[in-house]
Amino acid sequence: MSTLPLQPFLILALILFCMGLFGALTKRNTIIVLVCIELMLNAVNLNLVAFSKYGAQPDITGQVFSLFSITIAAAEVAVGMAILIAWYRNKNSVNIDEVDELKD
Amino acid sequence: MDLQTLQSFEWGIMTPEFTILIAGILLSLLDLFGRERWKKYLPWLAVISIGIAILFLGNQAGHQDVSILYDTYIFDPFSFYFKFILLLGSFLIYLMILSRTTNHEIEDRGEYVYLLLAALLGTMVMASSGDIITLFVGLELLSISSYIMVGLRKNNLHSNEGAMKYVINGGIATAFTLFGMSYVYGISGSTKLVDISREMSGSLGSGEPVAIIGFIILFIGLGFKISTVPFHMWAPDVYQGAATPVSAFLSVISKAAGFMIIIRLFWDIFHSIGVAAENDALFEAIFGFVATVSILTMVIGNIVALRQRNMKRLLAYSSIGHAGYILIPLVSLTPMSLENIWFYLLAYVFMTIGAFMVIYILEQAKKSEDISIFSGLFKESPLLAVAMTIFLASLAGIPGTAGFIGKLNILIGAVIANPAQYLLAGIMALMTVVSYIYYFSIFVQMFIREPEEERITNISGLQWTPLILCVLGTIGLGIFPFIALNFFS
Amino acid sequence: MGTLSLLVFSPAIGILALLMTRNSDNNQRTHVLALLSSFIPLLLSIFVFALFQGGNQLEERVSWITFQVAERTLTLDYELAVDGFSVLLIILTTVVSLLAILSARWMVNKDLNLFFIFMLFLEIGTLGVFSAHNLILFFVFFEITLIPMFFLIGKWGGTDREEAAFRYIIYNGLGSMLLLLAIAVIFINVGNTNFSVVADFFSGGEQKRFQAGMAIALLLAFGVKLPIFPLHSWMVKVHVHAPPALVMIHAGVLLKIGAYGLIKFGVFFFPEGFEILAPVIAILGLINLLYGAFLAFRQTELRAVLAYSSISHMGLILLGVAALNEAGIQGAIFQAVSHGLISALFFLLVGILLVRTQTTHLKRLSGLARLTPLLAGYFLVAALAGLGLPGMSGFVSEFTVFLGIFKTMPVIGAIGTLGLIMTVVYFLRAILNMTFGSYRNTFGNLKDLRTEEVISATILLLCIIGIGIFPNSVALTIQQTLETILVGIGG
Amino acid sequence: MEWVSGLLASEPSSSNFFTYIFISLPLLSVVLGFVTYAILAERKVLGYIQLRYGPNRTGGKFGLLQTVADVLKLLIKEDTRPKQADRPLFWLAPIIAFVPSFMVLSAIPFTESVVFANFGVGLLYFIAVSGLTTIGILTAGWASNNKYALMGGMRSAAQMISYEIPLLMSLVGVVLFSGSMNLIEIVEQQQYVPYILVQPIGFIIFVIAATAELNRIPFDLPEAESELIAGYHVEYSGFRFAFFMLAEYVYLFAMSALITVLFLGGWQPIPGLGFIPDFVWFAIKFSIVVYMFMWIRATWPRLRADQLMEFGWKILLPAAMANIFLSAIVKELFF
Amino acid sequence: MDSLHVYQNSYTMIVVFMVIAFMLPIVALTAGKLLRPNEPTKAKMKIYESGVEPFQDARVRFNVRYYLFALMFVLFDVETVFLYPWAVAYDHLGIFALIEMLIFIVVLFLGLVYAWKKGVLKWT
Repeated sequence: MSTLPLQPFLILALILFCMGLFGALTKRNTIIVLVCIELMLNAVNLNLVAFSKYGAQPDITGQVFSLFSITIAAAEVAVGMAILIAWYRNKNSVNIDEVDELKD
Repeated sequence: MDLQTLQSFEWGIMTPEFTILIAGILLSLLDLFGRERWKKYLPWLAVISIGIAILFLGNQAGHQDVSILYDTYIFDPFSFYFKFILLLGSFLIYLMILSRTTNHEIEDRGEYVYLLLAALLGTMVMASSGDIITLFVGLELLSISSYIMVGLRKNNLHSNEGAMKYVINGGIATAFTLFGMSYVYGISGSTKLVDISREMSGSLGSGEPVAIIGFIILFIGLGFKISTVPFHMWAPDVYQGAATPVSAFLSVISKAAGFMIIIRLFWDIFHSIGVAAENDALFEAIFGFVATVSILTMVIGNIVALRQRNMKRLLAYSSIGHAGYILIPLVSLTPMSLENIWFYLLAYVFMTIGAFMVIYILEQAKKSEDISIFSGLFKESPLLAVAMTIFLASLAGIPGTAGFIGKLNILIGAVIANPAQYLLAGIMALMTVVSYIYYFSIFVQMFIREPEEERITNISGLQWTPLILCVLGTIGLGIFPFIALNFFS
Repeated sequence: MGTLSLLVFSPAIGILALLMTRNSDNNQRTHVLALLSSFIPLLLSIFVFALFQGGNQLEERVSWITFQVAERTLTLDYELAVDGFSVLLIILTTVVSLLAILSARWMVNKDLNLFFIFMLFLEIGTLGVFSAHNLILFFVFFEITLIPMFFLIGKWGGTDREEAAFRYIIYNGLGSMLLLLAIAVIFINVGNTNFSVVADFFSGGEQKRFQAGMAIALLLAFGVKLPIFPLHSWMVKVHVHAPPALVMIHAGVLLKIGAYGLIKFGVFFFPEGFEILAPVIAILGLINLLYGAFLAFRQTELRAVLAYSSISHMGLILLGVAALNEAGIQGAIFQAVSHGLISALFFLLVGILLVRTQTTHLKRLSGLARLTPLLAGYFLVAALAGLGLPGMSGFVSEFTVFLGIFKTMPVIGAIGTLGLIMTVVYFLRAILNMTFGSYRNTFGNLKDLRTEEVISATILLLCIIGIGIFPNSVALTIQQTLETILVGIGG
Repeated sequence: MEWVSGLLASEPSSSNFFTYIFISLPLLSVVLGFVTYAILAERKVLGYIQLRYGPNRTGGKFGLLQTVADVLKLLIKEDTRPKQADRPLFWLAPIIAFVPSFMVLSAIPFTESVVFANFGVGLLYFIAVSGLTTIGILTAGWASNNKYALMGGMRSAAQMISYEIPLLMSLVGVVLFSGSMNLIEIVEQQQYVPYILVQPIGFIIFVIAATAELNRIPFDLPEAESELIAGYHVEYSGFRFAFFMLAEYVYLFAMSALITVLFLGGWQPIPGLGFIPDFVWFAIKFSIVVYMFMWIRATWPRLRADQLMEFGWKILLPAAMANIFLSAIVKELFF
Repeated sequence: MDSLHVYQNSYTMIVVFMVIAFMLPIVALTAGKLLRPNEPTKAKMKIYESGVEPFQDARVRFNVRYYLFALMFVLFDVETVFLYPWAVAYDHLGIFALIEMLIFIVVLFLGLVYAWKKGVLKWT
């Protein structure tokens, strides 16, 4: 059990990523969309850590990278929520299909 | 890392970044603790700091290549020239901010001023990074600052919406970028561009499909910043929602930064490899994809621009189209490509900021962004109309302007490439003609239609300054392009 | 600054002067100013003509952009020079521009100042096109003409002016972009875009496929301008809806850029490509000739008749090019110059007529000879020139063209003569109906020609007759240019 | 007890899994016993501090069976559920609140050998998992569909997240000095000097933040009975309510144990008194901490909501940052 | 191998704890269900609102402060995570890490000051 193959991790990450993408593209509730984006980012972290541990050339950089990505994801979500709150106060809704003032 | 190693680094090459960083922090402190009446001088401080940064940067001209902090920060001609564009563009945008006449709700807020600096800092970090982590951090510093800037007009529903769409699209794009980066890291086992390049030039064996997927996903994600298909839909909404200087920033600086990062990743990694290397399939798959994206971007941007009436949306779509043009040199990968992209971006700085400046003036005077603000402009203010004509002519690529030289370079680059990219060149030419239609329809408004009731009042000297600089840049680069081209080489 | 640069940019003086006098509603002063400033290029062009001695003359060169690609150095320079063909067209440009500006005073009723500025701007572009000795420079000036044309059509045109303007810009934009692509391909092959260098480079002439490809590209690019049959719809629109003063320049000079380019780059650079293409060009020319003539016959609007007649006449140029021998090319050049003069005259008259009657509809015009005998007379003379009456320039050019085409493609030549007959028919139908038709006084009192109008019309007419009687004046000028071209096609 | 730690080093197998269950059940009973008597003890301590007796009827003079009786009462009490409540969430909330409180116990080393889980990030694990309880409380507030409950839940969430940061930051000093996040190693580092002496500011901040995390007086705003009736569990009765109480006291247990481990040197004896067994040392220190919490409860008045939040952000957080600053410099200079 | 075993066993232990933690309430609540009476009446199933008939929905809009604090938490919490690896590895890093982290804390503090100045930290 000491050396796990890399593939299961990558496949899991890919599945998570696709789930996140699907959710981000189809969900109506903006908060859920943000959550889905978070899911995609976490899939990335999984990838990075898996590569860092079981990749061709194991190397700590991947874990460092994932720390950065976690932080930045947090900042992004914070900004996203702040904007959502500002929008909510003006519009009284969190449904993304009501984001429709701007269109061609 | 002990003190000695630390001191052995040549920190001097980071002076432009430090200038911007210190200015940003200083501005935020001044904004927090300063008196209310000082606050209108904040943009001046920013202008001065950018000026100083440009001087520092100029001082580095001809400096040999340096890399500090274990190759994460590199100084090379590429970073030098692109930082020049970034600083120049930001300088013009701050002049634009300074020129405001009405007291907009956000423009007196300090965030507006120093977030721009933060975003600029992000782009400069991107320009100099030699490691994908640094690259990513710079990118996100830019993105997150931009999200806030777009949404800064808190009580404006358009602004909220633009910011909302920007964040969501941006978040998805970030995820794509990171996902691609993680594969690239996985294949090469390093985040340093040098190592990645070396790994990619060798035989990847069974890792090749992963590398292809990784790079394509990475490109899709990075395409967000330069608004290429499929991440182009945010641009019109965001440009419309944001305050005009912010739109200009997104359209120029942010886009230039996006190209920078793409060039860093794709040019640095693949140029040295070329088609001759072992990884033909990798190379062809990726550049085939970029070519497809380029075509789609040109076509969609220009075609959809045809039916826009809001000026900022129109410019947004046109900027999508331009992004498609600028991708062509990347696909053709000739020795001229870098020069071509650089020149086009430089030209783009002048013409786009100029156009946004005119819109900004009119928008403040007429409280509208519809194309009809231009009607009869020639009668109201002939000089403004002439300036706009020059910018639009440049955007359309009419000879005598910088835009023409830019397009000419790209076209020649595409034809001279081996194998020649006739299809790309042809579509670019075709789309240029399409773009004539919407650019010229603004001419129709300015010169042929009669003016509406609201008249613009006189235009102040502060407003003229960026305009004149932009006109000089656009015309100057159009007639004497060799100045810039010699500067570059 | 060399003589040619001086010539090309001399209208800028007028533009600056007019910019200074903005806001004055004093049309008289504006007009005089514009007129005076358009004399400068005219005088300079006469000076250039006087200096001209055959071959490429008055060369100027300033280096512009240099590309370093691997070990090759590619250069784009600012280069001007004139040869026999271009010097003729330069004179034509300055003369027609002057006359157009002279007559615009009465034809244009709003923003006269701006109108003249654009006219002078257009003149810069046109002069540049004919003086350029470098493909890129040629293209630059070629594109520059688009902007003033767009405004002139769009702002001062008739009912459908904006649509006409957009059609103009789209068709010509497409043509010019194709041209740009072709130029880019030439450039990367040659490393330079100087006419002489390019011509030398391709004179070895082994790459048949490449030559044919370039020939097709150039034919299409210039075919839009000329225009060749399926690409002509913009041109009719422009003829009908643009202000007549502009159409004088447009039909008189700008359309000739197509012929100029086709002969000077096409045949000159890629003779073998054109040899392959010759039958196609001949057929296209024939179609133009007959189709134009036929449609001209069916039009009820005078300006449309003239538009289709232009198409028909451009067919003759194509036939001349297709002949690919001395007579053919010479005829084509003759036709370019002569048609320039004739259509300028026609549109001068149309403009005069339009000011007086507000219409050029044939059904509403008749019996002008009784009302305005001078105008009617000039119309008649112009029509005679157009249909190629001996003694006028039209005859010389048509005759030469057919001389050429009969030598190489007698069948097509024979069919082509049909076109000449039709030309006679539609011109006479239109003009005679207008001048001598049954008199219906719907216009009240129409004033006959003014002195200035008579002078303008007479100048053009004199040129037409002059060329008709002394064709050698043109033939000698283009002699040397023609010979250089003929070396390539082996005629 | 050596075999417990020996077990940890053995080959992982499914039989281990069941062994673990059997060794964790005693801990569970210890914890439940603790809770039973901690409640009693608290009431007694409060009583004596307030000069009264506290419970003294059931189970003899000291009321030893009082809590047992209370639990039995709760077990057979009718369990009402409001009609408007969100059924699944209402059911789930007490469990969500309880589970993490018990899970965190696995990371705590009670003595050198009584170690359940020994892993490098023990400290982080403790803090991360303990944060989950907030969700349970918020869920309870939301599911009840009661204004007081929701208000209590929101307040609890706001308070917990506000004090989580100083809590985390105050521990950076400890990690800095020990160079590890493994709780066992941290204890071992304190062989001579407990960290309360090295990190006094950190200790104080941690205790304050921990009190707030435990929702205990003076930070018991989420269930402030005089304002919000009973806060987030106002609609809960019977055994569901018991689980909230249980979670609260298990947390008290865990937090006290953590403080013992981090600041008081865990099972390490006071030098010279090494003959006393290590679990006794742990128990003594632990009891002191628990007593301290009760003492605080008895003596402090409750804060106002605004005071609470502003205290956390404006005083505690900067202080925690300064502490990191200071610790780093001290370490650089003296160690 | 030993450390790996400890590692794996430790996580098994966590799972065990989790299972027990879930089992306890489930068992207890099931047992309680058998023992306790269940006679719901309308009044019992009403929401308690200090003896008054409940009115309106409880789930009204909340003070925006809560969200602001939540945002602050998200940021500070994650930034704090950076401090831990630094603290653990402090001995190996040297003076550079000290300076860098001090800068980091100063920036973090600036963020706090910003929020403070902007009035985010004010509860009422």
